Amino acid sequence: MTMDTPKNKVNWHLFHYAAPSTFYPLAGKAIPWLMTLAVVLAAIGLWIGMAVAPSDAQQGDGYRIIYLHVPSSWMAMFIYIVMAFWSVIHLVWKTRLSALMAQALAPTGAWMALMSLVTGALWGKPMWGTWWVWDARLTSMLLLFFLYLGFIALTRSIDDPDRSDQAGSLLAIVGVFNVPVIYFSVYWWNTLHQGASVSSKGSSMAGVMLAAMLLMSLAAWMYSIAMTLRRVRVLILQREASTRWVQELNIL
Amino acid sequence: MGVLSFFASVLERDVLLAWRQRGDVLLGLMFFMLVATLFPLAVGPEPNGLLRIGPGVLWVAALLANLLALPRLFHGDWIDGSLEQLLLAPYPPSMMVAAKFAAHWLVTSLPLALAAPLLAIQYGLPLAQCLMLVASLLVGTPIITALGGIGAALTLGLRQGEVLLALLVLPLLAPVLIFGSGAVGAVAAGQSGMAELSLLAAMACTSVFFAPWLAAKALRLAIE
Amino acid sequence: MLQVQNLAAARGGRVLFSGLSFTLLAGQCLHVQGANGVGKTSLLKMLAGLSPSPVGRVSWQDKSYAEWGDDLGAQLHYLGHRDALKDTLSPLENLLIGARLHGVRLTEHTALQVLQRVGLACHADLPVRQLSQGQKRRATLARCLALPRPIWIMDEPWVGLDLAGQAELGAWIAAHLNSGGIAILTSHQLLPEQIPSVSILALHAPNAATAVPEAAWAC
Amino acid sequence: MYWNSWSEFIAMGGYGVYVWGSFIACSVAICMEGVLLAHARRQTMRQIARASMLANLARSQVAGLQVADQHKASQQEGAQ
Repeated sequence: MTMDTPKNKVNWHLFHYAAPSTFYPLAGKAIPWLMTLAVVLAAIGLWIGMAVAPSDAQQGDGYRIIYLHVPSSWMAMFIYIVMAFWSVIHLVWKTRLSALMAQALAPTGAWMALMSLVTGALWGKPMWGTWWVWDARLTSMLLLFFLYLGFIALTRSIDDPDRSDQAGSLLAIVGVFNVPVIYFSVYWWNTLHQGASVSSKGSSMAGVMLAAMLLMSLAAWMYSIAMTLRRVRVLILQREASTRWVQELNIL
Repeated sequence: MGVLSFFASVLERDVLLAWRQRGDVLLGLMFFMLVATLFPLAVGPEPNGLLRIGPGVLWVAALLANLLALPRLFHGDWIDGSLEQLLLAPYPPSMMVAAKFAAHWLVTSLPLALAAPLLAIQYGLPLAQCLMLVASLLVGTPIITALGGIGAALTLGLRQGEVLLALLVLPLLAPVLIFGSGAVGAVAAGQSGMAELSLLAAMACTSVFFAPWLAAKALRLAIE
Repeated sequence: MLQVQNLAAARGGRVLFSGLSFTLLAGQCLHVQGANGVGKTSLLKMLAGLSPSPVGRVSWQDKSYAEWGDDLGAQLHYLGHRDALKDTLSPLENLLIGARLHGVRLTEHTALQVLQRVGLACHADLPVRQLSQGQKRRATLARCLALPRPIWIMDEPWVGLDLAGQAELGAWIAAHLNSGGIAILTSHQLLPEQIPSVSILALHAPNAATAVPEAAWAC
Repeated sequence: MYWNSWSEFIAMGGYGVYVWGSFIACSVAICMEGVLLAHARRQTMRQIARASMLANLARSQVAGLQVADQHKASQQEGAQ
């Protein structure tokens, strides 16, 4: 009976792609650029939106919260889709780094959803008189916020890294198919009970406002990428704490 | 022995196990009734108030009662190791999971749906709304079992798995609640309510079709 | 003939064992030894097809586990630390249902015969929760005897058995091996002598002090 | 420049409280995210430092044993 005792050398030939040790410094270099780009875009966007753009015909100057509310809402929804994208890659190719990307995206998405909710409430107060408005967009953003919290809670409560990656990916995929259903049902529910609420986007946006909003959205995008890369680096360090390249990294 | 008879034997096994612990079914029903009777105490007994909130309250109570029973879906088998034997059976694991979902639906959700009219009388719902309530519960609860089953498989064996299961699954079940209570509300408003019911049925078909496969994948993680 | 090539396992990012290769021919028994937490159970679960083995290849009768897919379940018995018995059911019901799940329709007569062989005939209708630990272990072993399967994978099967039970289990395993089956066992004591052609596989923990060389993983 | 004075800019057509309130809220959220992430990074670094320190300790302890064995062996030879 042929048998050789297991050796300690790990040659996992299946996984010999770009390892985290190469991704880690790459991400490190990209973060400062992304952060400065985000700040610059935000500065220009805010300058145009706040100082140059005229006030809105119906809502006066209260509408300027749109420059914060809409970018954060877009980012909250977009990040969830990117999370599902990385989750699919993780489940199909078993690449651990893609699962870490999904887990790094979730907190930023949750913060974006929270910002969208807060700015939405602050915007609703002058327009509709109450802090919380059961408007279709705000309600579905609230549910999306819970989806993010559920994802974070699930991945953080499982100790075994492999299981938490795969469980998180499964949940993200189930979630992403349900997000449109949630949006549709909340919109349907909203029109049923309150009649078509006047949607502020109906008023055609002046070119200047649109430019400011797009700049702010780009800034939010750069910011989210930078934060995600910073967080994925921390996750890589946690996962690879026992490997030599991390310990040498730390000693440097 | 074909896959369908494997489905039947797993279904029969689970129903037999549930029958041996008949008390659990009553517990679920009592929880449902208790939640439904708490609301009038809070909101006040005047009939037209209760009539208006009736469908919504009964649907929320049924949803919570179902949610309460979901962790037991796999926990019993996981604790004594028979879940591994089930996964080792020479048949697709999604068929086993589908059978467990069906058994769980029969044992928990069906009694709730049938007991709902009793509580509907408490809220003074007319007959038409009672029937639509039962219909929407019968069509809606498979979605709760399917999506909740995925959540139960994902959170199997975790600390505070039940609370986590609720956090994961409730946002996904918002549409079920909206269309379920919407159907009864539509009947109250004189419309036929079939629009909401058919949307609910569509969601039920898709989730019941995809959930067993996803839950089987999630179970395999919990077994390692 | 069960063949394992270059199998590796990691638990929580820590490598348990790697580069493990061996071949088991009909009638051979493998005794897996090693301290706690060295990966014995993970190895057994991989051999049972319960947990995936991304690195390395395990094949039975020259067909890899991936090709076997779900039918692998019909080729083996897996006995874990916990007896897979439902407390509210009797040993007889557990045996009948366990067999039906594997696609075998046992008659009550044959089931009672197996229970008699295992020494649980008089407790056949008692709910399992009222049995002792040793009797529960016998009820689980009854399923292995009732359904003939070529591979037996048992995780510390002697735990909880009295002396008579241990001798009987040794005899059953010996009979299984003599009839051309394969057994993979873990146990902290030496196997009883009557088990033929035992080979030892000693798993030892990777040296904790050395940092794990960079585990390459896909980007 | 749409505004002709700073005070008008601050008042923001009467909606100043809400507009600047949402700015403050967003900046607080962004700072919180940054602070939490930096804290997590520092904690991970400290964890890794401890892990490598403990690993070295284990290695030296093993090495220490070998040295002690050799020492004992050489003593016995000397004693014979």
